Amino acid sequence: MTAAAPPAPQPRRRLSVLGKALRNVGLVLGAVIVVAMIAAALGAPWIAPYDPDAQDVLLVLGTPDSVHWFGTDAFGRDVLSRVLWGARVSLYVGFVATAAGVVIGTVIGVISGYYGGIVDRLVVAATDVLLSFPQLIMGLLLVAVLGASLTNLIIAIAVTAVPAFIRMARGSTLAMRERDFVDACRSLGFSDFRIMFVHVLPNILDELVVMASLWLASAIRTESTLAFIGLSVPPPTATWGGIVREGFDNLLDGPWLALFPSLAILAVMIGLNMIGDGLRDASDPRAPQ
Amino acid sequence: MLRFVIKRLLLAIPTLWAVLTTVFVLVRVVPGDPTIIILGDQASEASRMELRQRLGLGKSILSQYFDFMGQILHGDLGRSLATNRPIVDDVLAVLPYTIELTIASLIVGTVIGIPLGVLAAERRDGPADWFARIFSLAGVSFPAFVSGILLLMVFSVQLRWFPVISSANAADPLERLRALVLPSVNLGLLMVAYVTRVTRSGMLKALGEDYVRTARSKGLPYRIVVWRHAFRNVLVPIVTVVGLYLGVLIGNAVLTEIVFNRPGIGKLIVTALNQRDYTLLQGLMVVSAFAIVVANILTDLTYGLVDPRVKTQ
Amino acid sequence: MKRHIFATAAILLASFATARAETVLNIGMAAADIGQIDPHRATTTQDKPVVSWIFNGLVRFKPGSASLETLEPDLATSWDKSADGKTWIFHLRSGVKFHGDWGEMTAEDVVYSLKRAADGKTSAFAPDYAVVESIEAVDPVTVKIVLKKPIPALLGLVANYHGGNIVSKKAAEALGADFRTKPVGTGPFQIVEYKSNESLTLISNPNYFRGKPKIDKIVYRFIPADASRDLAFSSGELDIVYGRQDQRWVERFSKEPGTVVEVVKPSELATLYLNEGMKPLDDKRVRQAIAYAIDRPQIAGFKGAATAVPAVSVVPTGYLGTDEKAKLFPNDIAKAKALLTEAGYPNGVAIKVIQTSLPTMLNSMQIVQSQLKKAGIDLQFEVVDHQSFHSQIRKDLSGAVYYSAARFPVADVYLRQFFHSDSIVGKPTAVTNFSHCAVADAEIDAAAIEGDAAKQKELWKTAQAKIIEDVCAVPLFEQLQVWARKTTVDYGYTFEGAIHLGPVITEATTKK
Amino acid sequence: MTAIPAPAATAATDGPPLIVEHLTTSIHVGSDRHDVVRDISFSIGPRETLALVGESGCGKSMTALSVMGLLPAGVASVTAGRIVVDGVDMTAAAEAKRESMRGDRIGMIFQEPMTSLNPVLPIGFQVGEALMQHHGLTRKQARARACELLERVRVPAAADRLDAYPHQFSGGMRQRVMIALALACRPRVLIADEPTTALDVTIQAQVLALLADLQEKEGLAVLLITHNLGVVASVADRVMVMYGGDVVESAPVAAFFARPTHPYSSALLAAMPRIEGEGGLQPIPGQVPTLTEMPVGCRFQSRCPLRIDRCALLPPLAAVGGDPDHRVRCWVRMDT
Repeated sequence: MTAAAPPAPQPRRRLSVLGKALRNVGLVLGAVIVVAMIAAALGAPWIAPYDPDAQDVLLVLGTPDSVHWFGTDAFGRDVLSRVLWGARVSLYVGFVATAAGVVIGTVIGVISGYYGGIVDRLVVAATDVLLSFPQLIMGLLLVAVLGASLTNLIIAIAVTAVPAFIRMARGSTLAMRERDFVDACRSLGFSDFRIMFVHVLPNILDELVVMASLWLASAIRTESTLAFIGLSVPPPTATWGGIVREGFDNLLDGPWLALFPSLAILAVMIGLNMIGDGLRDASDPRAPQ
Repeated sequence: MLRFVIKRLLLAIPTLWAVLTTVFVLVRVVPGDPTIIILGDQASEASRMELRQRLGLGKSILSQYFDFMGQILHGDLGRSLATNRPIVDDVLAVLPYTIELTIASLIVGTVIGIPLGVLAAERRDGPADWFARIFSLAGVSFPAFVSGILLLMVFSVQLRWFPVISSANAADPLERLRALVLPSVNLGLLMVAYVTRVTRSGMLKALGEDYVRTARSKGLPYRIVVWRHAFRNVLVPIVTVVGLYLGVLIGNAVLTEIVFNRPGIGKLIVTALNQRDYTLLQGLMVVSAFAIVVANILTDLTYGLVDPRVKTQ
Repeated sequence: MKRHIFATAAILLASFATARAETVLNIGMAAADIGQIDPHRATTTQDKPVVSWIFNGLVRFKPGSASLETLEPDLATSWDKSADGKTWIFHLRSGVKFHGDWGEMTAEDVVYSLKRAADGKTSAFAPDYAVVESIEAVDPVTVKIVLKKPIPALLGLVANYHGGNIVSKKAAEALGADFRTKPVGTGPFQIVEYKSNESLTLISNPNYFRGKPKIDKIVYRFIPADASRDLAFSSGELDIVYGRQDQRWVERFSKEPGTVVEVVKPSELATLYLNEGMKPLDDKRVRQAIAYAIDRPQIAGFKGAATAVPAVSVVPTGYLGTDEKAKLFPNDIAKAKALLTEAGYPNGVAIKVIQTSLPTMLNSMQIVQSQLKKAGIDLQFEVVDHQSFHSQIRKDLSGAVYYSAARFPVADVYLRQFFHSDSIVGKPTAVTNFSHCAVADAEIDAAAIEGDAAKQKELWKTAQAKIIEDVCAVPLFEQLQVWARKTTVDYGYTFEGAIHLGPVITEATTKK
Repeated sequence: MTAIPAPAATAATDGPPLIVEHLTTSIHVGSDRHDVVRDISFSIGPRETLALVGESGCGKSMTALSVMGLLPAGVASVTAGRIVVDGVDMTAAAEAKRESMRGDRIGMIFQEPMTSLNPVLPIGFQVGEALMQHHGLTRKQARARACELLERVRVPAAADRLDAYPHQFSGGMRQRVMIALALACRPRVLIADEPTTALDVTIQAQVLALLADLQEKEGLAVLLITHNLGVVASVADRVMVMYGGDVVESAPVAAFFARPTHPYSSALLAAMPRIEGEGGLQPIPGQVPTLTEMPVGCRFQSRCPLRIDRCALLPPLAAVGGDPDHRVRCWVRMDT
């Protein structure tokens, strides 16, 4: 990796990355977890044993048993069903907000790092401003201004993610720009666009994936945090963050309420991190087989 | 070095200005005003209107903005709309709590995160690696208010080791330290995942470096090779993460502050926002943005300490 | 290093020694911060108990009660009323000292305080005093109040509640805006320190006219997170705690050893106000459908029988003038659906509701949402933070408003603020009439000046019936106040009611 | 000035400082085992230099790491044979014992002076570190000794540069520092893995001269690993050519250059640029097979112009030309 990688052998390298990836146990396991979660989310209408919004005054805060595996909440609603339905919203929020943050942040970061000059300085200044806000406070303010809805929540979380990705992508691009192969690409007459997104981007992709996985969990967590100190998706829509938040009110009477959605977040997090690590390992030529 | 610090502070002025302006605009776009807080919910519309005028909220946004900026330029953060107390007093009252919590959490985060990361790297793909990685993720997966209550239930109510109310005996230094333990663990856990992760990948890289082989060829015990030779080279990315986290912690401390009943900038910001105490909110944002700028400068200075290749003038 | 240890040990010993000498009462409150402790502005739950420790009125609610019938002498030792009921003379206790160096309480302070309470610029309760013609000091220990018309509950206006609290004229004038956080009264406790978002510390008033309190210090802590407040109480760091208005909370703490849970009046009435100015709620049949769709006992069931009861009328139970047997709509989904169909909405209606994110209110509204859904009425929440909620419902932006309140225990106040057309949101005189309700103006106004108690009651009853029939609002349930204390704490009275929404800490209160 | 450690010459044994017998080193992939070094034996006496030659991937670096005991844990290990350093059987010794030998009795210098020094530690410390470890010197003593060592490897103004960091040195200077570091404890054996490959030609000569000088003074046994036959010709006493983990030819240096016998050796020499260079370069056709594709028998057979059927059986390392010191592993070329 210390030697300059010429542009030509790129496709071959990526092929071998795929090959290695398939042999990586962690990566496969991670993918299984995440796919299972997504499947559960998509299949919620069929899998969920009860209507997630159906209240029952006789079942308030029921302990987990064979009928309600995850117990019931303060309104007598089935927690398992709510966690399943909540996966739809939470994973959606998590994925879309993170994806938006990653895409916007990376594009701006790569362009800024690649061209430098006035564009770069403006981007750096704007990033500094955004990063000078405590992240949570920024989210809180944005949701308060925009109103509490799914879309606005995604916007608020994405906005907090963008500067971090700008900084990372810009830093990596700056480092890549110094490498010989970018010069080589230029001398071959490749367009800037092609160099940036076909040659530079793949080289920072593994780092991006790992960071994105951490951000995704943080996005889901932010949703519950915002619900705790401010606003979130309006009820009765079930979200993991919302269930955790409601669980907090009843933590001493029914700890399972907060526990199960938290474990769901943990599972997604573990899955994504395994994928991230796996991809990184697979693209790391030094990694032992 | 002093010149470097001064230069950085001057460079931060436009950033602070932009932060302030953004806050100023955002809080005035949010519906609601402080009159309900001040007058109560039985007040008539007329008396609320009258109060709005008196607080200067009836003026045009632009003139409010210039008033505010003028005040800031004179180094005056103004008075709280809700309590009429000087904002500087409120800030100074909570700042020590915020600083001590931030530092303690950084210590917890690194003291847990770094050994976990090193262990994970040494035992790559072994059970220890898996444990370290999953354990570190638990910290980011559980919202701070849930983990905080769990800590309180076990260590404060069952074991009675630490107080539930952090700020109860603030005058006594030992008690204060005791009260700091759980909150800093709770907040520090948030950082563990990132520190572990950066340490692990840094160590994996470092352990494969030629200089580690050189160190081993000298016949140094493995511990020394790992900590003196490999780990020293991972300090730069760790410092980066820790520096970035200084800012994150200031904002995210609010949940910990609420659950553990600690005063702090984060909690004050949320209250100010909830009460629409515009002046207090603006003042606090100045303080927290400034704190982040200082944190960044500290980070850069630390680079110079941990890596001889970085020059700080 | 060694010297450090000694120094620390010395500090520890010193603090231990002082801790033993002092009786400190730690009270935990469910709020992020104090609202206002200026007694003429204090309206939130967290403010009122504190005000009751700092201030006195001319008369006072007997500690531990919430009923007007228990009013007893406080700063006034006796009073006379003229035959027409318009002129009242109060004879003041002499030698009563304000906190600190603010001197002796005189008739001048009483006049200043009541005028301050009657002024909209300085008071949240000015409308209550609209009936007052004049207040004057006859001599330093005598105050004369002349009314425009006789009212049955004048003593309530000079009680240690809301506007009736007596402040130091000198202090209020000298401190100006700072009086908000450093109020000066004559009560058993005085404020020494306020830490925003954290605590309020009060120490005993050694010159208190009923005797020096047995409690030396009160630390009133703001602990908004329910779970951490509960844990602080369980761990013994709090002596008294504001309880969750929740069945399970009461049950859990009742079982905890060394703990007494007290569920007390007054109750706050939770009501769903329906905005008659907005489609489709302008159609009375739709409003009736909503009333039929609501299952009051079920809501109270969710909240738990220990702390909540179904509402009886649009005015809370136990107030002077409440119709305890008002004819409310029964739960009848079929009828609700039929009414909707009749109104031209066979497929149901959707109503935009601005809703606060405050968990207790949001939770109650979720039950309502779920009940109405069964009748095809879709409450679409637009959840906003609490201040936005207050602002937007006062701008007439919400189709239905969930609001929970306790007021001065006379029907007039509740009826006037929530159902009189003067109070309709948007008007300069607006208070909290979110419904645009105007059907009972005549009765409310007539009752206010009616001298005959029986006739007055009848007028209030008619007003309530009209409001219910027009479905300006659907009363839901009444929520009692819940407090818990360690058995080591003895209030010095039986805690059955709390007009101040919390326990009054008096000179007789003790802690073992 | 400081306590200079006992010179290696007083060591316990009089035999060759380094003896390797039937060394086999394998890489483990899952349950599979692939030999990357197969049954090689040699010994090096004091002041003797043995050059291991071959293309990258031939096993020469693996041999060096095996001798040092620095094979990547869990990936590769010595599976057969014996390594004796200064009378101590390294393969039988516990890790602690091996650790105490490394850097003390046996030192190593690496190919990349740019990356082989720790960028965040001062030079003086890195050079003296082994002395603190093995001889219990204090930091101050080690520093003084490091200064002497740096002077010895002719780092100019050594005393002033003890606190400098590697990035403040040029490549040649760094390699001198590496030599000082490896020789700090006066070892009896030095392994030099491509010590000059990364350096400019003029610097190369200087460094080789320095090494030769130190070898003479210290009585070092040197195992030189290189693919540069020019270097071999100038400094080595004996040559071993490796291919695919096997030694294919072993000879005194003069004999080797006079009569390269194994077809692979001939090819290597043909591929070497010469000053007179009229013949042009003859690249070796084909590529070294990967571990999993190694042919049974002679491993060079897939690229060998002389391949015969018998090559499917592994030839022994047998004498050639009647010279017992010149041996070759080839059915075609060996004496019959």
